[in-house]
Amino acid sequence: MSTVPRKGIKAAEPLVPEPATIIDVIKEGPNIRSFRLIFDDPGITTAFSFAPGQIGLMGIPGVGESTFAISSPPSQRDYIQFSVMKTGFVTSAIHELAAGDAVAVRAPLGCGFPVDSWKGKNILIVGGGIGMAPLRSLLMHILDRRKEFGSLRVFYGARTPADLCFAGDRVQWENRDDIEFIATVDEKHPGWSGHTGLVPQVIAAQPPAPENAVAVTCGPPVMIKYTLAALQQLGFTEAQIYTTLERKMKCGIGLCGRCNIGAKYVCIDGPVFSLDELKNRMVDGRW
Amino acid sequence: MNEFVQTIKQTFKEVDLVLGWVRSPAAGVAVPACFHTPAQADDAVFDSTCMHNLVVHLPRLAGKKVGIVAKGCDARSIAQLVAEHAVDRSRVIVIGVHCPGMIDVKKAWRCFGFGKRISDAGGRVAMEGKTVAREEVLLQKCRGCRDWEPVICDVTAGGATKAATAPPAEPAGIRKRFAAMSPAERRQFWQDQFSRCIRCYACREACPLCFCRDQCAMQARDPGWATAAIDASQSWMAQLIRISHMAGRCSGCEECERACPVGIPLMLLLEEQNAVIEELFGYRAGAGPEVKPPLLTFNIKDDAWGES
Amino acid sequence: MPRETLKIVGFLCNWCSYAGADMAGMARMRQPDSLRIIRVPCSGRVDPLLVLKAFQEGADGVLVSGCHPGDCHYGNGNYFARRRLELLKRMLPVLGIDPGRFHYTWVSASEGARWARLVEEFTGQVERVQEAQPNLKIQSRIP
Amino acid sequence: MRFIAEENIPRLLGRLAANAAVWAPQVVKDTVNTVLFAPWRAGGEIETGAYSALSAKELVLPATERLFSYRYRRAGEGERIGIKGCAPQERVVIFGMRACDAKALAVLDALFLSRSAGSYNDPYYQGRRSGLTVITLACTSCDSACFCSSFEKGAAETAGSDLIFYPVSGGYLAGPVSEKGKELAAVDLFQDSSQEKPGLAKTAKVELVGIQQRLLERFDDIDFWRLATEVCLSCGYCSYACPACHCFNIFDETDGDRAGGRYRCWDACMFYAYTLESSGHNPRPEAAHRYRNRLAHKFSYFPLNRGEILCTGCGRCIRGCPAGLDFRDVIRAVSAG
Repeated sequence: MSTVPRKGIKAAEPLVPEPATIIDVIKEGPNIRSFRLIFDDPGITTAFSFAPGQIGLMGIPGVGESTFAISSPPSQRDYIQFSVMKTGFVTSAIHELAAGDAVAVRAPLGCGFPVDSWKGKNILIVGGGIGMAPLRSLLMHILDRRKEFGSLRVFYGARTPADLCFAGDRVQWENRDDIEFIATVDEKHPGWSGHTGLVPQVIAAQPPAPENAVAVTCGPPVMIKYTLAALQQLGFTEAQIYTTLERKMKCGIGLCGRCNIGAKYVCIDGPVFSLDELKNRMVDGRW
Repeated sequence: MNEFVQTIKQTFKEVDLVLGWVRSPAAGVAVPACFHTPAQADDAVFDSTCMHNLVVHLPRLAGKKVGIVAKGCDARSIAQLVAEHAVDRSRVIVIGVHCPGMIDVKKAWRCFGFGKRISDAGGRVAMEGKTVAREEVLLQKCRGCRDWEPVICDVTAGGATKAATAPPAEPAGIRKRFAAMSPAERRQFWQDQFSRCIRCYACREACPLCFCRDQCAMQARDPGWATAAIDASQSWMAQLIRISHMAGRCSGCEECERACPVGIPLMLLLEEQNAVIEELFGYRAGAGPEVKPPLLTFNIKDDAWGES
Repeated sequence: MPRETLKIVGFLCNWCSYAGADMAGMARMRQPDSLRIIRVPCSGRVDPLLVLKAFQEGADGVLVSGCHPGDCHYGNGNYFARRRLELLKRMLPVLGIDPGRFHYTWVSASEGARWARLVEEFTGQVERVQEAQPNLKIQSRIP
Repeated sequence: MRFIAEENIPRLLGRLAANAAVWAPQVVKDTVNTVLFAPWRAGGEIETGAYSALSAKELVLPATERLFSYRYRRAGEGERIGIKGCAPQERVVIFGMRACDAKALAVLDALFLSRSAGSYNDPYYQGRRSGLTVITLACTSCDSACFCSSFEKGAAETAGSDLIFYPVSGGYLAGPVSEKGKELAAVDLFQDSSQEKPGLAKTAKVELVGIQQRLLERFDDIDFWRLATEVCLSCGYCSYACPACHCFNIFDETDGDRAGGRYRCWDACMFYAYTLESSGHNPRPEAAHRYRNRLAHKFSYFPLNRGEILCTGCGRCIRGCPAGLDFRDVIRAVSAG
């Protein structure tokens, strides 16, 4: 996916991050928080441009850095947002941070969604849990340019209602009539009146047509596996399905070696891939 | 067909695979191999270049029934693993061999002349048209070997006679120099040694008792005993993790030192530790499959050391 | 090296030795201030690697103290500690660390005076070793 | 061609040492002929006959190096981070690299100094590489682990070298490859010579035609990889000894409470921890997965992405493998059947 130019990261010193400051922390769920930040150098915040789906490395010097999808849309010029699930060493330290705290960021990296090539098409977005982060950026970007696309349908699943992120945004999405937003949780839950069931089942119950459509999915590996199967069953071709992946990364610039899937590097060739490019290699999760 | 190959073939009645050696055409010496069928075992060899301790593969073959060709010292590693419940005795058939004493192949190659066929007969080792006394190129552990007879063994597959074992050597070379060093000199010695360490973890991976492997604390970020830096200070600390976890477990097979690509004399640390443990607790790791490792237990009468 | 700049790390068990040190402090007994105390639940918690890590990070001496044998709060933690620490003590010379830099002992909650004396003695001992071998730390050489 | 007498080598290196650090292969004290590249000092013995256990890639990719320093400073209520990058500017002359090792530098250049779109230039590598002068020693003999003849030019490879010394009676013929090399060979310790170049080593060959495709075809046959690598111990020696392997890890260290640096150090794809994610998921959980990636990276992915094979046939991974696993046997097995 070399459709999106890379801007913002220091070309001369790509491994050196820019100091930034957290301006807001939003608690999204039991172990997910969104961090809004601005660069300490105001010139960078102003010039910062990226495509939905691009990633960044946010870290705390002295602890380390990790890769996250940018979850704010390109039109958001006041800050950039990363949504972080607490899983390991670095993310646990990040979760301790509050507004006013300092971080260091290398972004944007990788290639985003080729949104321009989707003009006029029906868009299907399928997210699961924290996998909604890059899709939030994409969805809000599409909503910014809503007229350029056909129908827009979003499936968003999580284990429990509490695990569904972006509560504030969801209310807006659900209330718009130019988007069909379907949230689902795995099992019935007190106080939950929405859909229940796994994402692939919910898709199968309201099957989207593959004609003139693209499908984008991001979520836990097991959800992706069954969602891909469900989409292919409906007639979506490999070239019509996009996904955005996450691998362990260190450098983010295609040098350190660990994030490759075959000859493709998730950090520079991805994280957005069409299924076509991966030749289904991602399905067993081992490469 | 020789008796050794025949013995291996017979064990296939009971096992899924057999760990042994074949001769590498490129290296000219024996290299480890897995035999999955009796026919593959036709290539099996046993000679004085079978220095590898094949026991390293046992813990990762859990679930399979494995035959393993074991020298006396290798058998001690098996016994220790069994004592620690890391290997299920009932799924291992130990094919014991009587070891003639192994040649330190690196020494023999003298670093160039890789692949020169080494011949070993009549107490002389020949290579490169030169002949040396066997004792000169034996592995350190083979001098004064106490383990000619495998401590744990199901089938015997021949090998050398006991008379071939070389007598213990007076400490020579680096061991002699090290013994005479002051603490300050030793500190400098380890500074120099560990400044060469590249943290390839060949020491750990070649060690039959280091069965944590993938989860090893030497590489863990949390707890952070050592950072990832490839640097004398961190490498020193990382190696001490291994040495300390080897306390009362190391059977002295010397595989870590043999595997080390930059020639760090790790056995200086382990030999000393093993000696201290033998002195304090009268224990040699791998003495048998049913002993209690000394650091996993205690004795209220241990106070004879007069610590305070 | 002046005594004030010495860095000695003490691993003290919560139940006996820490209380003993506390007693010495409350009784205002004079002790060298080079000792940095780390309270641990039991001397059995003291992995020998903690001692080595302290040396790696630049400690000049390490002292470990627990309950007297037979008095362990947990029954037998110090018996395990005794085996490990004795082994460690005997391994230090091989590493090029003068064994005088390390001491393990047992101090009860009522032995405040003994604790003060012990710290004084150990500090003096580390001081003497330090003069003979000032350069203990393995040096880092990252470019 | 220029000629330099054997006895003038120390003089040459001595002169070079005035303006640069000089590195040469040397026997490590207290070892059984372990040879490593190391800083050379006047009077130091140089070992040109033996094979070094490690390549000299640390001159361009140090085992550990600082990427930047950071310091937190107080700013109003909170803290701000100050970051200072590093720019290595060393001048090093290396004597006694072999053609395979020098070629590996050219291969690494294709990655770290890439100008192609979508690639990043590595300033640390560049800083070190531009200050490096390579005096290569041509091989007139080889051992059975060498396999550089499997590649186009074999022992006659000149890529990556600045000046190549060909051993002849009494000294070396010197063939400059680059401008740096020409300048070097112009000094008065050399004289013109019409001597013939010696015959160069012809090593064992491993067939590489079609390997790029075969690797992809073999990719999903994990049982094949399990069998081919069953004696592999999954240590990092082959990667660390390899002149072309370049993968790295990044980690932070604190000097004090609020200052420190970010570093990178060698890492090896044979380690379990290399791809282990914090969730516990590991895309390459077995040695077989990792070995497959290592081989495919060298002979398929890197050639596809960067146009160079990530192997130059130095044979270190064969000579030093603690498990006696011959890399070439695995390549042959991939190609076969």
